[in-house]
Amino acid sequence: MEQILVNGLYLGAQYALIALGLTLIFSLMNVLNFAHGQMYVFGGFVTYTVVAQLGLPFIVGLLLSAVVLGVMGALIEKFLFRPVIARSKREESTMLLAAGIAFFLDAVILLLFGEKQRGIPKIVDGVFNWDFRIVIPYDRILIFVLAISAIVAFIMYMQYSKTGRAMRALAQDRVAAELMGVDVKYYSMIGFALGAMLAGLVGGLLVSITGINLGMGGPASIKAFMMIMIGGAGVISGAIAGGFILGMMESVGLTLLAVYGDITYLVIFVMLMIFLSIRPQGLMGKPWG
Amino acid sequence: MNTKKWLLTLVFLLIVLVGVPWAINASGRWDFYYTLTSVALLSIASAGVWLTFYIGRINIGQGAYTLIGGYASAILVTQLGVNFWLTLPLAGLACAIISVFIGLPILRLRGVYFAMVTLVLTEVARLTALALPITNGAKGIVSIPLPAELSLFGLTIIPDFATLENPKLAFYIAAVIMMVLCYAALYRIVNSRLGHLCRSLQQNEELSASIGVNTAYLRVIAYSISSFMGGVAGASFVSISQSIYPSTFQVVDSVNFMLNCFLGGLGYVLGPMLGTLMLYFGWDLLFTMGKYQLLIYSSLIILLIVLLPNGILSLPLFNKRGGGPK
Amino acid sequence: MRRRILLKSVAAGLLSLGLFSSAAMAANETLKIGFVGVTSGPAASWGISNQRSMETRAAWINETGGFKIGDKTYDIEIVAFDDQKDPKRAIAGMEKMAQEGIHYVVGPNVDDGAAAVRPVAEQNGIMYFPYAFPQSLYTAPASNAVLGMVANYQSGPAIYKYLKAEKGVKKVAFIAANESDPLSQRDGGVKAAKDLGLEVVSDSVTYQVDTTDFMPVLLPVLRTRPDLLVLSGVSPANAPQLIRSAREAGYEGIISTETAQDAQVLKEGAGKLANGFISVGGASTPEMASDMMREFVERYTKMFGEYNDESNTKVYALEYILETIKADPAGITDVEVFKKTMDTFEVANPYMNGDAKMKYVGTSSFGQKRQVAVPLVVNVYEDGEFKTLFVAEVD
Amino acid sequence: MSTILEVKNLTRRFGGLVAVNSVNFTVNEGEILSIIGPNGAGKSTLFKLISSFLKTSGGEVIFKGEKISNLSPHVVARKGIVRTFQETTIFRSMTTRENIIVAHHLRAKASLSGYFWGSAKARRDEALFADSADEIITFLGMEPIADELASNLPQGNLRALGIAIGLATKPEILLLDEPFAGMNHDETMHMVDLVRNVQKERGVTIMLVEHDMPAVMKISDRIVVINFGEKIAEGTPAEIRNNEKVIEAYLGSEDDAIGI
Repeated sequence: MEQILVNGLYLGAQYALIALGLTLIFSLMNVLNFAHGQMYVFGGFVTYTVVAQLGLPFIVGLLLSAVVLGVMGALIEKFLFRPVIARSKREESTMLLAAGIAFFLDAVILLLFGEKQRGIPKIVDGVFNWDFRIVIPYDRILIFVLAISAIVAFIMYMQYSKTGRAMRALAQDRVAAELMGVDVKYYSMIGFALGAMLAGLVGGLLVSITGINLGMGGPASIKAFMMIMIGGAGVISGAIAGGFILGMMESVGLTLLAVYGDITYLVIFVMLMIFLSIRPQGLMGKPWG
Repeated sequence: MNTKKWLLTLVFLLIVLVGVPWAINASGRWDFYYTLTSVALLSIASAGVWLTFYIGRINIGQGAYTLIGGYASAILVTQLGVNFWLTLPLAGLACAIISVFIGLPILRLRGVYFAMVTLVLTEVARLTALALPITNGAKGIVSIPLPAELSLFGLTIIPDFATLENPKLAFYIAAVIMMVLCYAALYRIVNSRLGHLCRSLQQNEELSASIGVNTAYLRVIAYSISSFMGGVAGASFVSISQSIYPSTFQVVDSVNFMLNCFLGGLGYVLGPMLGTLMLYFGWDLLFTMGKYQLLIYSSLIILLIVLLPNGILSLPLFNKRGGGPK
Repeated sequence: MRRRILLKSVAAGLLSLGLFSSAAMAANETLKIGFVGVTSGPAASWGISNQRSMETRAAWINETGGFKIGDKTYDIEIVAFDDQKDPKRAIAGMEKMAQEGIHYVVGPNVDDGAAAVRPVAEQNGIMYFPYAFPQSLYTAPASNAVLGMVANYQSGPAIYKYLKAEKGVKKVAFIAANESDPLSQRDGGVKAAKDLGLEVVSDSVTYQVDTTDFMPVLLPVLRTRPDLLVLSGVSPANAPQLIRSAREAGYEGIISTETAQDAQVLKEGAGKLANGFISVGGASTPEMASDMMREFVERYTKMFGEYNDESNTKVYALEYILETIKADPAGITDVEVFKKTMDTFEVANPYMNGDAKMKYVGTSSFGQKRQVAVPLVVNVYEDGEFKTLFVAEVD
Repeated sequence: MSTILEVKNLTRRFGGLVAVNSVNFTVNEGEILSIIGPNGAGKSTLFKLISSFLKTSGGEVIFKGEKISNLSPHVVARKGIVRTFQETTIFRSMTTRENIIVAHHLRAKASLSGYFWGSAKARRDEALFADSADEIITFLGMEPIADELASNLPQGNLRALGIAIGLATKPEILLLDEPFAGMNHDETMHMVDLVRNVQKERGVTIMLVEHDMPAVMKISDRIVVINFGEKIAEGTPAEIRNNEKVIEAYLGSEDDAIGI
């Protein structure tokens, strides 16, 4: 049982970090970023290149992933999303743009980094083993701690910095924020960059544990969508909760339902659909986003 | 419809039923038959997605219904020996009925919430197909016979495809006819009072209810029509590939159906048809680009959406006569 | 509806563009061989290693003056189509091949695609070499598909038998992704293990291919304390993660799979933890590789930057196609001749040391010769490279 | 004059908060009844309860002797109680005429499939709706904007369009939610005339929620005053003007932009 909880927590931390970036972008611009998973994969490959190919320390790779993705996010917002949002009649049109960007990143990743699964050497060797009740490798503990610190840092930033406050105002009510003198364009761009940066950071963190390959992007986006749906779209606490809940659901579900074999995920997904039908706004969301 | 529209429809029919086969014959590009058949069938499924857009719902779950339709037809043909042509409406009907049960709870959701639930729905359909015995699980259903003869009172209406010299052409003709019927129905829906009602849902559900529209009922109706189209398209595909697997239609397909609608234009009945043609045919034509295929393809999509965020049909070229969306 | 007319003229324009864009200039005549498979998305690795080994070999042949069939010499051109692992696209790809006048195609890489292209291939007289295992593809009345590798229901029993005899394995557990190919392979593996009298302690656990943490997936399996953990149909992307998680969770038994893997990927993804991992490979282990195989690896590496060990099994299909046509040049356009040649075809295997032969097999599995005889080389991973564990033949 | 609508002990709680607390009053056929009260008094909630957009926590609404509370909104509309909205809610991407035509839904005789196939009934419906829409457009003087997209209309026209949509349903009771909000004096007076016309010439009973006191005093036959979810007064405009409780309620509230 302890093992299941530990697994759930570890999974939850990485999920929550992915969901945070997605929900930030959604809350600021009402854009469902289909390319989020690809950004995460891109971040992973940046860290891989820095660490495995250039032989630099892990932390350098991690920072570089964050920076590269941050810049990429800012550019994507400024040159692609902004003009489209300004001119489209229905805001869902951004979904096509996001999907196009996802395809594009897939192609770029394939050409730049190749088709193979990649990974970097273990950062820390060894396994923590408490009498076989809890077995967890040290590197996972490290990644878990890093992920939690990133989440805490993000919350602090949103709560106490000027930029963070402006972005929260923007997320609450775009029009009101504009009237209050918040530079909507500027903070949308910063927000998108921050969201992309988080995606890059997760990619960098996870490349040391699970490795990375070009196919992980699409499914990662879909999983992240599910998390923010569980928690409530556009709500930061919701994304964190959603991440941990999905992590726990998988951990517990996989253990309990293992005997039923092939239907484990079917059950998880059906439960999710039923949950959302009963509580459409998720755990903490505002109704109708 | 006025005379001019009838005439244009006639011209369109002549082009797709006579002109295209002639052009293919003349150029020798026989492979385009399959490509165009696919476009026709996929645009039927996309038309369904478009209809759900029309009532204000983003539907990323059409892949589930194409899969269900495909399996329904495959099971009826292989296990009960039903004529394929009869399984087409039956597959559509099966999807429509299932969609009522799924739609009743989930159609209460809006915006991205509905979109996400439908996205999960596609995966649920795939996993269900993997788990059920009747779908033959992971091994799929293979060696499905070609469409058999359909006759009424001894009169052959559709010949047995297995005896045809060129089943490609036959599939093409069948697909195009289905597509035309589907879009005729869609056109009729949009340009009758039904279309007004759907648009009233899209624009303001509360007001719609307060003027007495049974919004829940109308939503379910629209959704089941949409699913019917998905089912028919899925069943037709299976008759071409003569096999179906849980992965025959997946999340990617659901997303593509949605993208087809966006690309063509959400405000135009023919939007999904044009979108499907561009996206599917585009990929096919770019096949000579080798490893840069996906790069060029995605760049073109991005370029298109940045230049024409309201779809290709929003080009002034297509709207000379003014009059807004038709 | 005027827009349709415009549309058609645009389409017609594009059409004519497509017509003129594929002209190759060469002194020799060109023989086109097709490839339809997945070279983008999650499973890209399968198709890309496939396509690249074909391209490497083709470039090599062309560089050395071409391939002689009958009294003519041909340059080999590989025409590749990315089906995105979508059976609908695979059909389109096969149509493209027919359009290009191609009669021999390698691929598709997965079950659903291979089943979907069958009608097109048969209508257009195309022989195709899928990497998919469903027996219905190769058993009469189907006759145009040739299995391009060793099937899991052939390699599985061999591996289990070996491990049972040599390592005293008694209890086996299976784990598979919840997709068609892996699940079918799992079912085949379970049957084979039971036939051998092994105890199957777990065969119901599945995972999503996008899983990022395999700990929760593996725990229920490991709790059954198997001596052998079989990763059925595991993709190269998932294999290192599964191995690593299993080892870190304290599992000490043997881990094996019946699919081909890449040593570099295992090294990066699991490091030392992958030592002892058993997989099926081709003929590039140092003990077996001929000079030609070594040169192939060298050329591949030079052309694409990095070799992929998955190509060890994928180098064969093109070689088989060309050699079989050579045996009866009429086969170049007539697949019926090709099929007849297959029954008696036999030449030396250039990629392996010793007296291994290239010939068609499969009579016992399919009732007809519809499989290439590649050596069943079972490898074990040891510190960054594969070592040959044993070699078997499939009949 | 007979009673057309009766509100009995109507109550609605949101969590611990009681938004409407055991409110009783009746509406007579053909009158204009205004509901007033300080901000947050529960007026809009009351409207939503009557039109069934909210479920009640207690009490009931009786229309012509039949209980209608807690039915679906469209069923209530079908019975003849139609609500326009506080926000200027209309179908934004339709023209004025299309808005009005759609709103005829309650009078549709043909079935959905009838509309699809263009049955005789459907064609009769469509012709009828078009005529009726023209009539309403003339009645409200909206000819110049008949074919304008609603999203391009100025505020004042949108309110009129809201009423036009209401009229198209041929309601017995029309609930108007703040019909004068955000209008200047001239516009308000024009609107008052318009609403009066609707009542007189079409015989529609009208209930309205409004802040603009001069307009309310001018237009209403009777007034119900709500404060903190409870009814504190009921009577003719003259009676309300002199009611101690009412004056107290309004003076005690922050929002004193009232014209008593």
